[in-house]
Amino acid sequence: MTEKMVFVDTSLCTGCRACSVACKAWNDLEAEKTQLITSYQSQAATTPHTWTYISMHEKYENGKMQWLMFKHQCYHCADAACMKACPSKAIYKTESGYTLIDHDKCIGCGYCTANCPWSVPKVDETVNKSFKCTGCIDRIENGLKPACVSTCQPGALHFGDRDEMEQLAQNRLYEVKKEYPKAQLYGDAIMGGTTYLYLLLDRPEIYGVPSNASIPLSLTLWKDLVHPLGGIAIGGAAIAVVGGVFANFALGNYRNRGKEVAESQDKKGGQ
Amino acid sequence: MNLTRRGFLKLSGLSIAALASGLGFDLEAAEAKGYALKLSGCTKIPSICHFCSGGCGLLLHVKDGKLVHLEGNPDNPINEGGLCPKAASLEQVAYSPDRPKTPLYRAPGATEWKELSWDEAIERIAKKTVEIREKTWKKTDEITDAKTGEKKTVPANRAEGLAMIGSAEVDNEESYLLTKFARLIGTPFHEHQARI
Amino acid sequence: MKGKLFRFTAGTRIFHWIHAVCFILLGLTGAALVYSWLQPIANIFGGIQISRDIHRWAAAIFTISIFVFFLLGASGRELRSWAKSSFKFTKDDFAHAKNFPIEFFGGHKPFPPQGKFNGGEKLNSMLMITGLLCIAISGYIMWFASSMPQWLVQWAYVAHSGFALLIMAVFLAHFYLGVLHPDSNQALGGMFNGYVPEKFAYEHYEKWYNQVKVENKNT
Amino acid sequence: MTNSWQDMMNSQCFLIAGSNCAENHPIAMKWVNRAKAKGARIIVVDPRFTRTAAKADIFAQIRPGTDIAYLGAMINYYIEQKLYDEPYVLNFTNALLKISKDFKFEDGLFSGFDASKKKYDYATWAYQLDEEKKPIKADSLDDPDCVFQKLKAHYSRYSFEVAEKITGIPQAKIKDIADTFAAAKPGNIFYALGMTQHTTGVQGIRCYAIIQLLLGNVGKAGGGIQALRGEPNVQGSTDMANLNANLPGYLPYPTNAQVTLHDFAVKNGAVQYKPMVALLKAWFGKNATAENDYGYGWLPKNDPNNMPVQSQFFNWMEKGQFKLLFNFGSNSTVSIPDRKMVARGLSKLEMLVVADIFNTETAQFWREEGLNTKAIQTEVIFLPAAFVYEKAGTMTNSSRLIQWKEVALKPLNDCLPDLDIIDRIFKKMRELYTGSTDPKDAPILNANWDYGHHASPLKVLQELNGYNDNTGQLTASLAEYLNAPIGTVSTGCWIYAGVTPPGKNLADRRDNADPTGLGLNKEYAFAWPGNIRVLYNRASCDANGQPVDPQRKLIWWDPVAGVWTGNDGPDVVDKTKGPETPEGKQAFRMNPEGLGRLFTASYTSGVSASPVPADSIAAVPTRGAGMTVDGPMPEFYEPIESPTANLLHPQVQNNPCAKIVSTEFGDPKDYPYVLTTYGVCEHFCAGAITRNIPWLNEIMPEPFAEMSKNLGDKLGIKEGDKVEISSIRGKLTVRALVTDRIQTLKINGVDTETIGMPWSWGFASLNPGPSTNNVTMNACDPGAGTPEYKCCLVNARRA
Repeated sequence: MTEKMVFVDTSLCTGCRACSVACKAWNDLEAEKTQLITSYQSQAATTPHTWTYISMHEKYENGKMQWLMFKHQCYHCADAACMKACPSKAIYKTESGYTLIDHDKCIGCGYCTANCPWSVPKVDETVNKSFKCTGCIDRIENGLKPACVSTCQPGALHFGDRDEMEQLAQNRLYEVKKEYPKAQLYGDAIMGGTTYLYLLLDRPEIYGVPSNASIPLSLTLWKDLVHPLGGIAIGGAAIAVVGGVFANFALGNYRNRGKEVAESQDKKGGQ
Repeated sequence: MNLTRRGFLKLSGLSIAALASGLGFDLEAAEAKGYALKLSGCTKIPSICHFCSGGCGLLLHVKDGKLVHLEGNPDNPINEGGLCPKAASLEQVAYSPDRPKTPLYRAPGATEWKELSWDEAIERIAKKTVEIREKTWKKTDEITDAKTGEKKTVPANRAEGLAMIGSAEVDNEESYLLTKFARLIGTPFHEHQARI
Repeated sequence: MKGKLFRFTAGTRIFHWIHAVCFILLGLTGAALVYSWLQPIANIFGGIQISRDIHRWAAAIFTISIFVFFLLGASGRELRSWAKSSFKFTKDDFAHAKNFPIEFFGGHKPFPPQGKFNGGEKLNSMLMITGLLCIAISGYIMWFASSMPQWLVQWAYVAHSGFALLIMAVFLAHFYLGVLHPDSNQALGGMFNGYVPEKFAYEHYEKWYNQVKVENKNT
Repeated sequence: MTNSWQDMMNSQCFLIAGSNCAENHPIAMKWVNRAKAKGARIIVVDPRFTRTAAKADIFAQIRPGTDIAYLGAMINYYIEQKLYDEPYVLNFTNALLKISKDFKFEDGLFSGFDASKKKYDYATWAYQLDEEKKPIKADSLDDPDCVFQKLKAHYSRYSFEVAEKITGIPQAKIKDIADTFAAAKPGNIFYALGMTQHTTGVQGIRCYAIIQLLLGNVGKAGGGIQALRGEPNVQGSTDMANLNANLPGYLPYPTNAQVTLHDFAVKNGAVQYKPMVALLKAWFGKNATAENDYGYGWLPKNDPNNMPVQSQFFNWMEKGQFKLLFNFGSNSTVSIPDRKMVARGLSKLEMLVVADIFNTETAQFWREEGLNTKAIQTEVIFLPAAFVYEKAGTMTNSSRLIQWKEVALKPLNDCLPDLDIIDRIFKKMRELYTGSTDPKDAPILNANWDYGHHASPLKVLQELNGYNDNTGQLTASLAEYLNAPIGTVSTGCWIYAGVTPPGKNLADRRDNADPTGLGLNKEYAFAWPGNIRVLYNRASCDANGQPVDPQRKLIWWDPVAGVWTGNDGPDVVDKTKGPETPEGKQAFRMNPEGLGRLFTASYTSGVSASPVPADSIAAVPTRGAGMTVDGPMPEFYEPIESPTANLLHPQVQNNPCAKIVSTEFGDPKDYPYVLTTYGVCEHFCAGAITRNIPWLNEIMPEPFAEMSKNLGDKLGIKEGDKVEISSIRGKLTVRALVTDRIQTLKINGVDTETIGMPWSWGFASLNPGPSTNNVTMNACDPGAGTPEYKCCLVNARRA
């Protein structure tokens, strides 16, 4: 399968949240108890039972009101921090570009949660498995659109081949920029390129997402420096221990010590 | 890779065994890769959304009489498969534990419901309707002739005590029978949500 | 006990062995949790989830025991002074530590008289105390990650892994010296019955040996 | 809707005012966004910055209930600046027709007002007629007697400046809206309850009609006026006349003065005679004969002095007239304004029968906290109804599209379709009346009611379609019905004729092809009347019958074949009458003039100049005009509860004809803020279904009150605090949402605050909450009977 992409055109999103419901309907995810947080928003973050939600951002400037909507879900990054962080090799990439969690392998450690720049994957503590958007891989591999895309009435979500979606995004950006000079794409320049590409009307920070999302430095240090160095340290220590044993053996220290002990025991016995 | 795919299937709680019938995609090829669709083996039955007046098409995927999944009907030219959150949530009505299971009866002054059979319910309603109809029948009205100014007696044929709040929430056929029923039993006091 | 010197109180010994057992459990389960190729280790304990539970229980016992034993009467005093002295690294300690590699491989070079804990031991203690403290703090941050700032959790992983690996290396050395090294393993008895051979004590902790002798005379 | 959902993609401009379609008709946004991608402009006028407003090019915040002020200013501007479509106005509207010299508008009242009855006599709202009783046409739009000049004079008072003072929308913005909407054609107007739920609701919508007729937008692809209707089958239920003044197919309901069918025809226009006979034949079958007046006498007759609209039903119960109420799928306990009167009324019933999906607040009214349950003597029977996909049948969407669905799932538990419920009750009643010779029981015993053991929806739909006695078959088309002699065809609803021709069910057609790209989808299901997708489409052609918009061709006159043809079904009187004939000129065939009505004159067409025999129905069918009861041209009146005085005529503050139901009204001194109520995307109407759906409760968990930051500061309330909203009629406490989406308005120089609250909560369900209708006011539009939910006065304080 060729690389796929979902283009999220926030300029068309009406914040109806059908995507969130359709996701739950397709993936049999239970409803959660919520209350309003701000504006009309009630879902605060992805959870093991909420794989996509909309955040709402009210911005009033120079007498002009803007009500900005942002759809959150797994971005299915090309350089997936979660995958790098996963100690269990449970996270993998598909040919189509999706980042998936193999629940046979997942151990529920939550390293993916902590290392995802958006904290998308979440561990269900009752089963100790991490859950997140699957990109509806079962639908797309079977020729259907992802559930969120297929339900989106205002046409804010598009699904297709990666290059086709990128082109569409560029075209829309060109149009939208006329009215919203700060409009920009989000996703193409981060994490090696994401599978969910956004058209935003303003800076990512206005939507509460980091503009410079990247694999955390700590993760790189951890996996690429600390682990190899630590391995060397332990290996070195192990070699030293073995070397020490051999050296002592070669120097006859064990024999001598043995004698000493025997002597002292003899003494004891003699007393 | 096999393991990982199996893991995925487990996540979706799906059976790989089902066969595709008339679903319009190559299930075998898909299954070879391991991504089985929970819709395989389902009959697709179109319906219509029950909220605003858009008339968006629903598509129900039904297996062995059970609803497996509900989503927008891509072949309906109004919504082309799209649904709003209300419509997208409609599969939660199908087996809602909160839907009453039988007719319910609340006696005068009672503080709780009790269950009733349909036969009992229909009989009770019909008898009461007849009783009120008899009691409140208005055979004639006195009116003033607009032209002559004379008082005259004209047929009224009304059951004054019966009223009906009909519905924009039911099908045309049902709505029509509500009108027909109300007029036949003698009540023009028939209104509904279109008014509000 | 004849020919032996009393070195560690019962509390200290129990504390040491609690920590030793916890450490090994933590090391094994931790390794299984962080390296997919070491996951088979988890099977010893009955699977990865049980391993994680063991890791957390062991961690809890490990840290709680510190508070308990450091506050307990005699052993508390002993442990507190051990901890304090470990970070008082004198010229004599340095001189001992300098020769440590030679000692390690079975050689010998004279060193100035040492206190209750010699330079090598102090080095071990310093690394252990600092490392384990960092592991414990980062471990709790990881345990309660959902209520911690994300950057802190991310760095906790680095610290936890880094110090764990370092301490593991230190542990190997400690184990070697305590158990396998033909000379220094004489100290092992101190962790079982509390006594070490007088000769050994004289050779390795001359200052302490003299101090104890004076104290014994006084009592 | 004159057009359809798909047709919205053909628009160049949208005026969305009185509709929050992104939230309450989300499907609209699919097509609006498609038009937008092609360059269409979106104008939203609303008391709040809604999720629809978030997609607008121009947003104007308006004080609730003042739409006519700015719309009147737009009409004035279009006339003054000659921005109207002159050929269209001349060809297709009544602009040139001369109005009676007795017509007047003075001091806020039109001529003919009877203050004691709060009603108008329409006599002076008439045309000047010639000897043939036809309206006299002026030579030009400058004739002082013509409709156009009446319009011009009437709206000359509506300057942008006055409109700003009344509505709070800056003058420049009103001008921008007017210019934008006039420049980008075809322009489309959406409204919904935001426009209807006022005491001036009908007149506000009349403004839309006037604007669209002036701009020549009606009858065109991408044009028209879209009433985005509120419920899944509200179009169908209105077609089926679940209303006290109609019979199916919009026949006027006979009053007690119309003793015979002849009386009925004389009063309502002879065009109503045929559908009435056809309906009676559907209802009484063989028992309806010419000899017995087709059973007309069996119909109950309306007493015009005793005609409560829905929101008055509860007063009628309280007064003791109604003893038994059937309630199918309504949740009045939540949905009726000033709702305390609902429980008072229901408590007086002997029996309440409720059929619904979930156990609604209405069925459980006796359980509400604060009521003395044991003292309530009402017997209540709740009938569990099958849900939409558990039954077969049709629903008619907002664009008149009749769609068939099959049973997808067996009804849950013991639930039954409403069809079976009503069928079983009727059959049981007929059984109880068997053998009765009392004339009052004749309609029950003589009724044509046989839909099978389990009532078959298809049989009912076929009854709606009707049968032709001559062929003994189902009527094949609307034309066949129209051409058949009176008394030879039956139909349960004449506008549905043709939906099920013999052997077919056109409502079940699934061909979604759209060869024109205009979204007509003509082979998909069936739209009444006669499968026409864009109403009044004759107006999309010029005087020669050729399309004026080459991009959006709907119909045209084919001079070779001598027939109206095209992509859509031609909405013409007679397909064979060319554009030069009187019939072929008519774009609005349901109006007696055949013209679009800028001025709703009282007029009956087809009245013979010479006297006709008293007992015959005239050969030329007479057609009466639909009247707007509160004036032939829209006039601005303040809402019943308003924070300010009427700037145009202080002595006539409110609509003089409004139906007042509530008994208590607040003073702005005590209740200084304007409350407006609405629905949200995530819940539906009174919430009986959606508040029982966990996924929806997750995304909209609780009710709230929205207010400006100024008001929040003033009251010491921040977002998330609890706020108590009170009116003279009641109060409730909800979460406060302090937002920039509502701004303080300057109304006639005074700062005025608006508070917004959704109303979908009640005391039962998985997600109970306080009902906003505790505080709203029950005063209705005189024509439509719709209560003024959209504005009342309240106070607010931190709770």
